[in-house]
Amino acid sequence: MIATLMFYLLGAVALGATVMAIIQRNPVYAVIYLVKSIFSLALIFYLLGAPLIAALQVIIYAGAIMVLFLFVVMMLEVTPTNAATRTAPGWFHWGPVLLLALTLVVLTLMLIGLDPASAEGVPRWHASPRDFGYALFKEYALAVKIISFQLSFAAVGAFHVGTTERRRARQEDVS
Amino acid sequence: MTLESLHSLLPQILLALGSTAILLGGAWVPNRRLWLIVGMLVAVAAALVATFVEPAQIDILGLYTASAYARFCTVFWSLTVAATLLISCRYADLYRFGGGEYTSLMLFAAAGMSLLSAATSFVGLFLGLEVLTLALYVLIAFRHGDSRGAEAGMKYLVFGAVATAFLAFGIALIYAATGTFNLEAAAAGLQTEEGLRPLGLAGWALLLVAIGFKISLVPFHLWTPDVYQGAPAPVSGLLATAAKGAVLAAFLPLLMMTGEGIADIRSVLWLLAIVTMLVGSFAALPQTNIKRMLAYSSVVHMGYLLIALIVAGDAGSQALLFYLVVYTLATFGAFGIVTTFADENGELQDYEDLRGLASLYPRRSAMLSVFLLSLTGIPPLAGFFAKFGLFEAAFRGGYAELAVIGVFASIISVYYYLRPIIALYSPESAVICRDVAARGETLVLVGCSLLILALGVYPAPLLSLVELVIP
Amino acid sequence: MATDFPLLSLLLFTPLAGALLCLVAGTVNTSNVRWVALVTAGAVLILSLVLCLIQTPTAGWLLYEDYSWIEAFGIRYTLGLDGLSSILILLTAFLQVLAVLVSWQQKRAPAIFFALLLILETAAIGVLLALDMILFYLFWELLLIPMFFLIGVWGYQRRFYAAVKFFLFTLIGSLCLLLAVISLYLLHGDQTGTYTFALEALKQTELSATQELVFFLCFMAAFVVKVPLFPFHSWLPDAHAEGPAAGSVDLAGLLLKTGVYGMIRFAFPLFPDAARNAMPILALLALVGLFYAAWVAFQQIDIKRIVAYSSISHMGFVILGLAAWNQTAWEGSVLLMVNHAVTTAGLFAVVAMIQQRTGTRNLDQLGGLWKSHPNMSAFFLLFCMASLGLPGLANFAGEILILIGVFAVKPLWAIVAVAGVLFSAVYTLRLVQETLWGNNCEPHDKQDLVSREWIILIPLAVLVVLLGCYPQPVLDLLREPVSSLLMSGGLP
Amino acid sequence: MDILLTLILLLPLAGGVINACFGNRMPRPAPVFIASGAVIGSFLACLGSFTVAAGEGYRLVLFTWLKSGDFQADIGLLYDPLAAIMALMVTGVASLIHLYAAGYMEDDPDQVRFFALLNLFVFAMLTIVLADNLLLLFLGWEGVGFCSYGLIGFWYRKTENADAGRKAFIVTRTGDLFFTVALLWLFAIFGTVSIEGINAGVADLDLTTATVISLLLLFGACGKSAQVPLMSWLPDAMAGPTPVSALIHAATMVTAGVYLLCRLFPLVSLSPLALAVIALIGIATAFYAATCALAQNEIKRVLAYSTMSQVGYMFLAVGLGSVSAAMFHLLTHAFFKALLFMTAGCLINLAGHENDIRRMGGMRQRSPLVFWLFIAGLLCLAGAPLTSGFFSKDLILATAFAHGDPFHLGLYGLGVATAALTSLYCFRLAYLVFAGDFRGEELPHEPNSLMLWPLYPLAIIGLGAGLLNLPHLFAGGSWLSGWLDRSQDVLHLSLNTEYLLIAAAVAVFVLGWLVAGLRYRKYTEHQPSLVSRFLLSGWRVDNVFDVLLVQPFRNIGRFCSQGVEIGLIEGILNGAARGCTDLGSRLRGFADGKVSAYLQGLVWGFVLIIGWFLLRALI
Amino acid sequence: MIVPMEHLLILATLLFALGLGCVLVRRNLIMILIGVEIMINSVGLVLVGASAFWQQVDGQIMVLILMAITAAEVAIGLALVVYLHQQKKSIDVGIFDEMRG
Repeated sequence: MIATLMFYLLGAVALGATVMAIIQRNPVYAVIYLVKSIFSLALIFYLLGAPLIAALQVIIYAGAIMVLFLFVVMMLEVTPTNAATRTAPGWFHWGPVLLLALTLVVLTLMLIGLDPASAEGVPRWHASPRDFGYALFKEYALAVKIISFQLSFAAVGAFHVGTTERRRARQEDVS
Repeated sequence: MTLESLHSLLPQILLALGSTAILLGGAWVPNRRLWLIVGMLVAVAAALVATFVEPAQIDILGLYTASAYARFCTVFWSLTVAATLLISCRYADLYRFGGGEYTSLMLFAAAGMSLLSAATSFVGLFLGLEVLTLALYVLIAFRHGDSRGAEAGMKYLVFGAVATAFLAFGIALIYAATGTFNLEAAAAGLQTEEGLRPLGLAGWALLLVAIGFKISLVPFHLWTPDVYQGAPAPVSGLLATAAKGAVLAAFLPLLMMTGEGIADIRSVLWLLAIVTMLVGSFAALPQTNIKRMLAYSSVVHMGYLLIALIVAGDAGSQALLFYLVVYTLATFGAFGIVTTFADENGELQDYEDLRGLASLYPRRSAMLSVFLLSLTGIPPLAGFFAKFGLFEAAFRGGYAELAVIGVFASIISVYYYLRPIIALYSPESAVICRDVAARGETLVLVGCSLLILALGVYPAPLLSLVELVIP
Repeated sequence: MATDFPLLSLLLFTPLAGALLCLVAGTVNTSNVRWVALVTAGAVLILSLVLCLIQTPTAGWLLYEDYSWIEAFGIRYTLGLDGLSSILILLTAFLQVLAVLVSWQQKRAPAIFFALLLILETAAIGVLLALDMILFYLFWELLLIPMFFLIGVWGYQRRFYAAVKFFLFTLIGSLCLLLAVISLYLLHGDQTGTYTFALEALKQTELSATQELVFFLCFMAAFVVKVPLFPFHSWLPDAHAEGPAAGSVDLAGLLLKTGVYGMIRFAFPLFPDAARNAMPILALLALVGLFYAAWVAFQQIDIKRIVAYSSISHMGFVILGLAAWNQTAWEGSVLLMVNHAVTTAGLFAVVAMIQQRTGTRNLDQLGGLWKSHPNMSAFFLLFCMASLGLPGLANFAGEILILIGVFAVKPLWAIVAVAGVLFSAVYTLRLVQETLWGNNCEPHDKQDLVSREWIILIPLAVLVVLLGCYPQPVLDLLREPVSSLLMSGGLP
Repeated sequence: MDILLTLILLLPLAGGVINACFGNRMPRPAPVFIASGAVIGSFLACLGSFTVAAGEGYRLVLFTWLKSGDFQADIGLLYDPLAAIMALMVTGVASLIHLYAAGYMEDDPDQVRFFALLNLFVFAMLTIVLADNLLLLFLGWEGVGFCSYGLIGFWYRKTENADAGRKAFIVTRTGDLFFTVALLWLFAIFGTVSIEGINAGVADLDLTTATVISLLLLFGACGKSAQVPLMSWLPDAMAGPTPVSALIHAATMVTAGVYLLCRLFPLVSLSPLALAVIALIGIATAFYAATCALAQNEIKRVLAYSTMSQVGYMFLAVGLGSVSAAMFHLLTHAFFKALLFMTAGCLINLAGHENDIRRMGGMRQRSPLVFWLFIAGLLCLAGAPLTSGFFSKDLILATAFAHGDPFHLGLYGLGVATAALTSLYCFRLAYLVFAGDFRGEELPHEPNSLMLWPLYPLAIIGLGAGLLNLPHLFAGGSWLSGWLDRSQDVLHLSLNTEYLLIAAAVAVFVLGWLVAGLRYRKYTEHQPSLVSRFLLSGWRVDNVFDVLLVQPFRNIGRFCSQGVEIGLIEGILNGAARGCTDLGSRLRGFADGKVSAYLQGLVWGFVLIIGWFLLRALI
Repeated sequence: MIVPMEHLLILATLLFALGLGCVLVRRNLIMILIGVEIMINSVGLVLVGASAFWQQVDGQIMVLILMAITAAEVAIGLALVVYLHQQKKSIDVGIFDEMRG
């Protein structure tokens, strides 16, 4: 029952955070809101019997992808520069953030105290890391290989696209 | 993951490893020509392997298949990529492409395409498609400092990302509805009259949006002309041919099935085919840029191919594969001609720039005419038998209305295909001195046009080959 | 005559080989190309002449070839030659020699130009020989490409418009044909189990009345546009006016004929009942076209357009003959077709010469050419007179046979058509009047005919007179084929 | 004999073709020799074979021209008495005219073309005469039309001449339409176009058909013979050189219509109604043309109208059922009218190439010889007693009178009135040309001897041709009627009646002379009255035709080319094309380069698919 | 299952729609990419839910694959953003309309 309640709460948090992310003019805020949404989704994953995915969600999405976004946003300085947004944000801005953050923290703490195996209403089935790893490297080994290629080529592509003219010219001189 | 499965995936592995090797080699030896040629050889080798090495097992880990059909696709996409590499030699020199990167991305795309059309599961499909798309993101914007290329890359990226999201959501919904990623099982699961069926259908709708984007069906086609125009001509050629063909080929086995679920999908495809053929034809009419025109033309041809896809069965798939090959030859050739006309000032795209080129370059102009007329479907070029087979299949399958609309679209197509031809052959010449075509380019183009002519006169070999491989 | 030697294929592919040779020769020396073309065209002429001469007027195929081609679709390579096709092939070959000669001075890309002319010849011969529907369709469409380029590349100011119009019109018709052929093929296959495109087999297909009508209309769509019958003629004046001289000669001499040939060889025998029912409509259109084209021709000021409209008018006559559906009228129709081809070819040839000398085709700027170019003008007058149906010259023989045949069936049609003859006199005489007579033109080139032009015009003139005074050899050749075609269509 | 017969046709044809093809390459007099030689040769051949024609005649088939199904038309000759006498006349007159033309056209640079056409004309005319079937006859029929076209517009540098030629061609062709329809109909009925075959089979023909066919033939004949209502081309045709007027528009071609009707007389005579119409048209034309001739100012136009009028008499004769009368008048008329025209040519030369009789006068002083020749012709035309014209015209009028019923008596009355008018305009012409002093300014241009001496035989024959069919009253044996095997045409009237008729004829002749003498002996310049302007313009027939036919034709033509062709057909095509491109541009507008718009397209597509699924689920 | 599948799907669909809305409405290229991330997150939710529903591990593996692919895509995408920004000094997609028609 608690888990079910938590699901709806977390869903509401995720939706709220997402809405906030979307309506932000400043991408930095948007990214932060999105991280919040990702956290709540990770919790839902956990509730649905996917602890590993929940962890990876936090690590990869929040930890890698969103940071990358933040990095680019900062680098390009695309934050709006008009006076209205530069002034210190008031309660109107901070309120939702805090509220959502607070809810998340509470829910996380609750989850930590909850044993999924024994809690009422939580399914007995959940993917243990062993099952997961077994399937991943046995059945889906090929997919893993392909993904590895994919990631390396993404790196190459990003490198190629991001190379500046100056560096390219230097390369040309060499060839 | 066993040795057998690796053995069965030898062509793809060859492509992927070759691509990696060239990437690494390219960093050390910055010789552009060398790597392009090596890349081409790798692609050809993959094609040869796919042709002659019998796979140890047909089903590969439930993700891919090594059936005759899949191997045929592998051969064909590999050869297309090989031709693209060959035709890019001069072009890459002209715009100082990084030889290693370009080649490796091309080969990687080839691997993606071959995986895509060999997929038997949504996971495999998704992976193949993403491999292909990722390579294309970079390839489209490959020309540095070219604002159009960048814009094209951006448009493709945004669309591609959204389409990926749609695809993934669709796959997820179908999985939710059927509990399997296996293509056939998923489609079969749809047929049962369950509460989850609407879910599956919604998934298919999302999936179709993604496919519609990939093969640019109306109304998901809007990116096509912009991207083709901005991308380097050889890449546009690849985009218009193999990249689309691979997606279509991946869905052919699915459509071969019968049943209510598939019937629903068929009916959507029916609608999309009609809209695509008509809108594409009309939108192509006012174009004055050959790459944009070819883009719309590819839209229309995808509409034609949908007819074959809908008909499915033996007749439909035979027609589809034949059409695909012929269409690929002609469209690739046309983009190839555009490639050969590129110089330091950029590519020749506007009809105004094409004016009177025939007097300077009679052979290339003649070949472009052959390609465009084949696309129109005029005998004795291969395009005629392709369309003939298509319409015949449509009639056989009871889709006469599609055939009639197809005929209508090809009548309209006459106008936009003939315009560049007439521009080429107009007496007053645009006073631009273009480079002579490189040997590689000539080889590919002559090969394409000879094949088109030969298949136009005697299509029997290809027809029997296609008959052999259809799933 | 049963020989194993593929004589028909030889006939068919000689021009194609010549075309390739032209392209090859063109890379070496462009001035040799025309000789290659001439020799090829001449060889085809001789070959077709021999084919005409060796045959006795009997029923059935004189020569027949049949090979497997595309098994997957049941398409075969079937050729057959009878009197009807041999006459038209001879005509084609003859006109093609003239077309080469007419464009002797071609400066722009002569290699391609002559190659296209020869490809056109192959296509035309193919259309006249093919007995497999798809083979026929193949050649039928192949006619378009060379013609399109001849108009679109070597034409005058509005050539793109004209070429595309030509292409679109004919393509729309042909695609209807293709659709009908495919569905007929499937229908026949479903009925008998053998999927084939062979004409003789398809004739056996059982069709309901509606099916037959739809198929017939689709077939006719292709043929009627090519003929062209009013109101589907709009492409012809433009194509003629904007096309080069050789293009016009071929258009009038080859292309228009294929339409009528298609009707009598394919459309009528395949769907006899529908055809018979449609005859009054066909006749009505033919008659309207006959007058309408004459009226429009009367208002034109471009010589080529006048001749083009006169073609429409005459082809209306031909169609009227077909609509009568009897031996005399059909023989007359084919004869008129041949005669019209010769006459119109002559007219276009002279018009080209006039344009070359005066730099204009505008009637307002022409006049009094007899003074400066009496010989050329004499030929022009001769062809004009033949065109207006002066007895003793070519067109009359065909027209009178048609009239006789038609009168036997529907006297009213014949009477109305007779009036059309007067109309043709009106515009033709206006044409003659404003080019040859009067006094208001100063051509910049005073040279009367040069020897090449003599060579072009003399055979035409001789033929015009010969076909007018002694058309019997042609009629003899036509008798059996026409009567067997009529039989298969069911004589009334 | 076959060879001789063939030569009759072949010689002029060969002469024409040789001149047409090689004439310009030969030295100067050669074409003239060839042309004249050919015609004279043909004449001799006619003479030589004349006897063969007696009785049933002689048939000769050279080769089959057209054979298809049941239809067959040969190149075949039917040399019967009618044809023989006609051929003899044609070749004879043509020979003389060729000789005359040799002089007349001596200095013309385009001589060769002239003689080629003239020879071809003779060939075509002989084809009409000799053809054994209607189709071949039609060949000649159209052939003379073409040659006449070429010869009227011979001096093509003047547009009016060419226009006149065109008008002649088109108007006669209008008549030919009816002829063609008659031909088709006859074939449909009889299964043959052979003249003998048709004439042999007419007995079974029902009356209505016979009437309609006869009327069709009549209209065909009207066109060629310039009868009402297709007559307006003949006066304009005088634009051609004078020998042409003499040969084509006086002696031969215009009489072809009469000849045709005579040739098919068994058919025509079946229907009384048709005969009556023929007679009516004949007399109407005769009267109409005579009135017009009264007011003409150009010498050749006067003669042209007189020709029309005389041919009208011939039609009247056919309408009365008397072939021999028609042929008799045809022959005599051919001689004296040829004479008149050729002399007129001399006069024009003498007047310094002046056509207008108001600017002539006193020509007698310039050349008495020409004066006498011209008067000889005029006397024949006016029907002076004992001249050939007197006999032939009298025969026609007497035949009319002999019928006795009121209709025919009316015809007779009109005929006599016309004769009076004929006499009047003849002498008006004579007085205006010869009396008084020369009113023009130009110096005379002497005709050379070659132009003069063919006139003598013509004058003699013209005056004496009455002997051919001299009625028994004058101790003649009506040879022509006998030769044509038309004994029923010989009149057997009481002597009193005959004298009365002759007296009437003489009276009107004298009356005409007197009036003319009173009115025109002294030339006075005066404004033409309204009536004379009306007559001068030929009763304004040209205007009527212009309003009734030419303008509507042009207007329909304009409607077709501007309205239908450009407006409707092109309009529809262009509209469709524009519709397509507009649609294309609109669709193109969706691709406005903005990614967000593209994405919206994607979403709409998604909505479409979902909607489609829902639709299918609901239905 | 802790909740009915339907509720889970509704949540996912709402998230997906929000992401799509973001993609459609925002003109900032980065925001568009963020929108795509939202959409992909919702996909993860469905997959995990379905995985639980069918009691299979495949769905979760698919989520992992999805993450990796997304990471790759984002890497390229952001590189392209940087590249575009270098060229036009802006990442507003509205100004990239050089090619149209």
